[in-house]
Amino acid sequence: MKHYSAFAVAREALRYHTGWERAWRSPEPKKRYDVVIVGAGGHGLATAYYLGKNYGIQNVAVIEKGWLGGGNTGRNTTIIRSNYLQDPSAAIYEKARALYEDLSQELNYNLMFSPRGVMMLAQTQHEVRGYKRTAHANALQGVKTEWITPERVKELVPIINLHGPRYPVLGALWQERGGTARHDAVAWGYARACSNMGMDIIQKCEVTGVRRENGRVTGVETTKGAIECDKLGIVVAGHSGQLAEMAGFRLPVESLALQALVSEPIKPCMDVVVMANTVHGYMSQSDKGEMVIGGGTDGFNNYTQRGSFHHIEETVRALVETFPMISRLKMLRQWGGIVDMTGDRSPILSKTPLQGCFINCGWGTGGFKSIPGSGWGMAQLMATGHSPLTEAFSLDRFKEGRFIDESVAAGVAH
Amino acid sequence: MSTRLANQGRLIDRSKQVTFTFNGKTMQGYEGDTLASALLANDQMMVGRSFKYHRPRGIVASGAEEPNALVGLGEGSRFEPNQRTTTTELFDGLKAESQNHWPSLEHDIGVVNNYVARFLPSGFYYKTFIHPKPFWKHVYEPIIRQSAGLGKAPDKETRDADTYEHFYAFVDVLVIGGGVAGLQAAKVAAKSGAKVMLIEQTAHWGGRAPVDGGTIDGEPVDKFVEQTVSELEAMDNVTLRLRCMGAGVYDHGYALGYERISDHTPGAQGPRHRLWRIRAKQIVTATGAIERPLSFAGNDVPGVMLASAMRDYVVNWGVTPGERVIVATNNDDAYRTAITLKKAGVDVLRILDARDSAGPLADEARGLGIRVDPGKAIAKVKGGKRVKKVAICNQNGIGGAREEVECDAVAMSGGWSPVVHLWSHCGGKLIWDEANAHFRPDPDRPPLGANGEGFVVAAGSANGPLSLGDVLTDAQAAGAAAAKGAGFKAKAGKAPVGETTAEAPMEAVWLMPANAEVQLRMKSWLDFQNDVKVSDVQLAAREGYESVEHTKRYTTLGMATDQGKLSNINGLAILADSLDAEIPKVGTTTFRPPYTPISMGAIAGEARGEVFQPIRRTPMHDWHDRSGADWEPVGQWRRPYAYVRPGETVHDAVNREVKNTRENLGLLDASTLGKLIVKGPDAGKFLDMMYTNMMSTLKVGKCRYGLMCSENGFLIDDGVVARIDEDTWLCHTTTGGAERIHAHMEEWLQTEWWDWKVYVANVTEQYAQVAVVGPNARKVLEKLGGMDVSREALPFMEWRDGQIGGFDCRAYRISFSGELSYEIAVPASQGQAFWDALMEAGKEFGVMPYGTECLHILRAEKGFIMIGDETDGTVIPQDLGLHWAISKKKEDFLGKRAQERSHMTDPDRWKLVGLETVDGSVLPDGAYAVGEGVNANGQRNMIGRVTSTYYSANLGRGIAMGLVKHGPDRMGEVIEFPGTDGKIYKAKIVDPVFYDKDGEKQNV
Amino acid sequence: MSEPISALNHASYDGIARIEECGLQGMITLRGDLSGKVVIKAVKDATGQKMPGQREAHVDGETGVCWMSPDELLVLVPYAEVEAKLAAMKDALGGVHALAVNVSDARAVFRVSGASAREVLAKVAPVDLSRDAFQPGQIRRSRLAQVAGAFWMDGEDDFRVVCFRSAADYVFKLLKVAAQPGSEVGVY
Amino acid sequence: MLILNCPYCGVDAEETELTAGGEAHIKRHGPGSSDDEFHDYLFMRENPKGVHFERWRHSNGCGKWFHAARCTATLEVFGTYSAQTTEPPKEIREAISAKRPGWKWREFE
Repeated sequence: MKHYSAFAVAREALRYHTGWERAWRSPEPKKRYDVVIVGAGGHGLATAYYLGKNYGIQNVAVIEKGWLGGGNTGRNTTIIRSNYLQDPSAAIYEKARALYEDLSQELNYNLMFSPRGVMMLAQTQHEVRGYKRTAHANALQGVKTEWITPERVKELVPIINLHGPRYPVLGALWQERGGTARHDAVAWGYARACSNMGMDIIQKCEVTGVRRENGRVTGVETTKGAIECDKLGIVVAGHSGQLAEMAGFRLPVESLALQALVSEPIKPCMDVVVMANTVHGYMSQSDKGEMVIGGGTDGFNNYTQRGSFHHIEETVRALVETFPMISRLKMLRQWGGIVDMTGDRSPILSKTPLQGCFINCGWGTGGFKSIPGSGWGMAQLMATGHSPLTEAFSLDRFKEGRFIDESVAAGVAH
Repeated sequence: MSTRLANQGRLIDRSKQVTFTFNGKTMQGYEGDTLASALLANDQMMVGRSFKYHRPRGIVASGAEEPNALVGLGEGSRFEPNQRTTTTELFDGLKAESQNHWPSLEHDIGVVNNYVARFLPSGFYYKTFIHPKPFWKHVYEPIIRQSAGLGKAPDKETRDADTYEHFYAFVDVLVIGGGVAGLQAAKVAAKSGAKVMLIEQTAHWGGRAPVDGGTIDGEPVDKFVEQTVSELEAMDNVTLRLRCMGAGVYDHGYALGYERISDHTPGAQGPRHRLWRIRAKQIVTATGAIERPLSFAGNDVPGVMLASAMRDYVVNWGVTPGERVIVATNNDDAYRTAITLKKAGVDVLRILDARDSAGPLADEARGLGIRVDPGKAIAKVKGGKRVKKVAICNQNGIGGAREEVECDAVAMSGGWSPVVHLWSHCGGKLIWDEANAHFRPDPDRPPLGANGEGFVVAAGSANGPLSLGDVLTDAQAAGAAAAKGAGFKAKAGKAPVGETTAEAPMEAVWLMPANAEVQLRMKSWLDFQNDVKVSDVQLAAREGYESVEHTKRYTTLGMATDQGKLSNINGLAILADSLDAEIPKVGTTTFRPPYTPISMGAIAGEARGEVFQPIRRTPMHDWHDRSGADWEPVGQWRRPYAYVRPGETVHDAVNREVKNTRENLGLLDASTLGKLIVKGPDAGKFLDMMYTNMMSTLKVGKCRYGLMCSENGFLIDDGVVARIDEDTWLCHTTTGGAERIHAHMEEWLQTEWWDWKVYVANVTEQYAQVAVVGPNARKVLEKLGGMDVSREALPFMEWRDGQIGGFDCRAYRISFSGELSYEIAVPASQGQAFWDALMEAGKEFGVMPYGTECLHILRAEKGFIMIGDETDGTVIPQDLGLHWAISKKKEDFLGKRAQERSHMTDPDRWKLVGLETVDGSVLPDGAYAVGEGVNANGQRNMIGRVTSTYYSANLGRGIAMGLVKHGPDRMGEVIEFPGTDGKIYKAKIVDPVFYDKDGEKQNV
Repeated sequence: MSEPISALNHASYDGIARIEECGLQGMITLRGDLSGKVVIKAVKDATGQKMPGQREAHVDGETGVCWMSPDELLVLVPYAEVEAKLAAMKDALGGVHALAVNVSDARAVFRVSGASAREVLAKVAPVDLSRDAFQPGQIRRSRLAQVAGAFWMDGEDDFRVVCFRSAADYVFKLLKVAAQPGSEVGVY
Repeated sequence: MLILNCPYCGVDAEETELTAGGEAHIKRHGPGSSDDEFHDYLFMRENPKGVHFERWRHSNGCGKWFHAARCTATLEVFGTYSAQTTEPPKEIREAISAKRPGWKWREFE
């Protein structure tokens, strides 16, 4: 694999960039792999990567129905934060955030991880108490966050309106090392690294069935033929229900449309990520200059990757009120993704009733920020049968009533 | 140079001169000009800088597809970045400034990127800026952010001076696009009796057909347009809107119309934009087609323009972009531009036709003395800030053997692509049309509506046909199909006959010359705004970014503010060629709304300022406001947090209220608490399911505190229930709980126990409710006179109807403070008068109103839980020591089964206790108690947390409640709460009742 | 007893339509079997009106009856008479399973009138307010931007709009914005 | 932006008048049910890409709950019907069969 650097770019420039090789190979599937991962999104690729890197398991195929990184990895608002309330969430999101810090260097692919800071505004007394609680929990969880005053909020976000007629800003929970990264690059960087380890990333290959013998997984049927494997990881977000059905079990998840939008690009005016949960909106500015805005989920099952426009309206009016100067900016593009939601809106990273088959789903709106941590934990679970990172996220927690509910912290889990 | 012609200009009024400024320079235009046409008339060829390389850019198009000519428009509270000059109507006093340069448009430091462009190919940033790590955030990224970003950000304190609104419209057929196809389709549909709405994004009907020429039923196109518009205007079932763009098509026939009401008359009365939310049974997309650029080196130099745009500028606005023009084309239509220019007196030096032969239009051109060169191509356009000359080569070649011709403008035409955006937004599929080398709507795979049938019909050139005759025939059919789809009988009728000069077939030309060498490909632009060139797409393909989505994202092709209207198909073709695949196999990227960017203000609509979100008000709201209320939002309500007197801090006020209520008399506006009437023969049985306690056994005249759980076991609400008569109960809910709990009850009644005879009504707002609290509570009520409120006549936890002070009321003897307390409900329309009466009568008893913080402290002193503080959606009543409120007798209630699950009965669950700091200080909000060691993820083990914490002025110390592991078994133990301030707070576990443990004060 | 005061005490605004708070209106929510003879008679006795069908409003001035759902009516009587009418109604309903409660003070009522009245409402409610779709005699429960509301027409260009009392201030301000000068849409 | 016809008040209500209420025809399991039954009752949901039965409330309208049969892949609506039913009525099932021959949802087809 050709090392990426400014020197390499300069060298290639002299021959008009004709010497670059493929970022990842495009192989036909082999008959058998030790591990097959279904889903070449961020989570699937990261799982494969850490299987190889941490456990030396490199005979791995990652199978993708469409194009790699084409699901929610490439459709989210790129926010990275770990200021979660509950221990298991804080653990996996902080693991992810910490891995993001060095991932560009590790993968030799610039993911543009930018710890520009993430701020969650408190606009009611209830939210103030909730975020102070989170700050206390975070301190004990090893997650660096702090409660900041309205004055500090204004310093960090000059365009904010602290004194809206409806909800004043009473302070915020601030995670200085939260931020954003280039979403596509995360998938591409992992894919390049996986391919370089000899793993096969097989795109445009749809899984049509799961082969089973004596309660154990033995392989998958695909549109490119049958592929045998010892272990199977299902990492397909919104389509988890379909895959689980093929594997003979059911999942407590529902698939909903989640929307986002960007404005036209303008010169830098907001350096941090701001989330305003009382009024339901969040916004950051990308390196291109677009204001990147997240909307809400529809309340009904939906596989169309299109959401309802009134969610866009609700989000935009909240943000126009919070950041009045955006009123005369224009929405450039809106889009939707399919997110899979569980009963407690926290993910499932778990063994399944089918031996050798593992599931990673239910990330809801938290998928992108967790990619490295999720991959790390999932790889550990698949390789060793146990991971402290994933333990609490098991499939059986719903039966026991052992929920991981993040909505309690007044924050919604974006 | 570009200049105003002495003739032509069908859209301008030369008698009305308009003055405007560009980059501070005063210029003149005419009414009817667009900003683009006016800039060209003033020889302003260069109007901006590109996104990445900061290359000089000029106007390339004449409509919504313009990628280059974006400006900052207006100033102050009406400043708007990234405004497209081609769709901006000129008005007197308009102020525009160009974008993305420093210090000026002519001299831009950022252009250094252009000189090193070779080192900045697509995706270079993924391969570089990796080391050293901190440099990305602190060095590289800030530079990239600053150099990207296009338009200027409005000032941070800007408040938009304009208003916006929404409008709901319901029609049978919505026709989007007011060109000849849209007009004809609308007419056909309207004649069937269908209710039709026709919207057009520009200020004029007719689209581009009047510019292109030809006749309809033997008359000039303009005449057809005029006639059809007046016919439509005369029909009652037709609504016509100009300046209203079809922005998006959504599921179930929902479409957005973006009406720019006063962009051309800033400051006019009324809203600036109106966002139409249109429900249509059928939608006709008559959105026309967009001409494609040709990919040759230097195709981005100011002065290179789409051939059709150049024609528009001459015919519509009487402006020519150049005096010596070269035309490059792969089709006959561009000859019309050459002919138009020539007839307007402009020198047309050459027509370079990549094909070997052309149709009759070529003969006409030759007849006018224009030199036509078949098989020729542009090798390169030379010039920096404007076109200087063109190097000509053979189309079949690598670009050698050039002849150079001096000129000042180039018209290019690579063929036409139907505008399929609105067809595609909601899932309409496309097919590849080999003859015209474009994607067009696949009539067999339209977007599907609520009934599973297609609800969008494309019409005219948006559907593929390009000649006037075919366009009208197609529109006729589309109008009829839409009417039929909407349930009307449309008469087939004969389409008007459109006649234009016949055209020879076009030939796809994706690169000019066909085998251009790499140095040329690196200068052949696909996406003008985002600086994506042919070589970039080829690089992406080489590196394995083979999916069209990968290519788009890797190169940023089509991701600029024009969303690839000019670049998508050209880029796609280059990608297909690089992959040696057929274009339809490569597919398109997804078309997403809006068609062109729409203002955030329009999306937000009226919801700003005072009506951003509703603020619910009690009958005494204004009194509170006048009396120093420091407001606290609680749900949609606002409640006074405390009443702050002059000279007091909020904290002082709270302490004063707390002491006064315990010592004298306090009044609380409790109107926000929910009140639900539950009535019927099965009401008792129903409430026994709703509440954890037994409500069916409550005696008439009495009250009982009740807990509600979700089916998942967690506490969701609490409140006092009163039994009104044999089959009627009144249930109090928390503030903001009324609608939620009402809905919760209705859900169970309608969807589970629909055979139970129970009716529920929400009567929350019928009453103003006042809590009269404190040792003097009875005295003030007795002074007002009326109902007997003595201990005997109205004992604790009972209620009575009667009169107090002449007010009809219902008095509840309940207490959330531990004091002698009455909650008195009077009709809302007399709430203020009753409050006034209490304040007046209470003067001698030391009456003071108190707010929510005092309420919280009083209840915390008594160890009463608060929904939302002690509970957070993960707490069950058993955690809070509320076993006494959970019926053991009942077989079933909502949440009962859930509370039997293993984790719910786990003895290690955290339980409610009181917490007293060792030093009397106040525990921090939300602090956690720590145990020994760390867990498997390295996190400190936690053993509890603070749920409520206050300074109690009555006790002179901090008091708190919290949930602690094995808490009730650890009374007296001191545990540690690390604060975020670095301090460790030590607190003793105590009983949660801090004040009047025996409850003597409330029961006097 | 003091003088009862409605939510906005007759506030009014003149824009492209006239918006005025109507003051207090006697209102009774009646839930029961709407096909039952007892209920039909009780309604007739209280209002003189016959039982409305689905989404019908039989209203004459301060008296009338509106269909709210298959088992709910909104009965209108003059404010001063509401207690007496309610008592009579409860008496009449004695034997059947029904619920009648006074909600007069829980609501606010507005009149929106003038040539642009339909357009003003069509800016805030997702309802087809064209003449052929909505006419006097009908009632529509929907939302007014962000709060629940209901409206019927007393005559052409003359709406009565009901919302919760606590939302009266919001609804009034909302209607004022919708009726601002220069905001005629020109379709109805 | 869905439109569903409320079978109670007859209004073609747009989504902003409605509140989605999740899967329809779920049988309640209370005290006495097994852990599995209770778990499935609360959390296990059909999540089909295709025909689905669900609950809606006409919350900004007549306030009634009703059921809808809808396709989650195309958003086509096959019909709406009373919430006071324990299974999809015959005419709704037939309407679906006409459009989606061979459909299946739980035990219904």
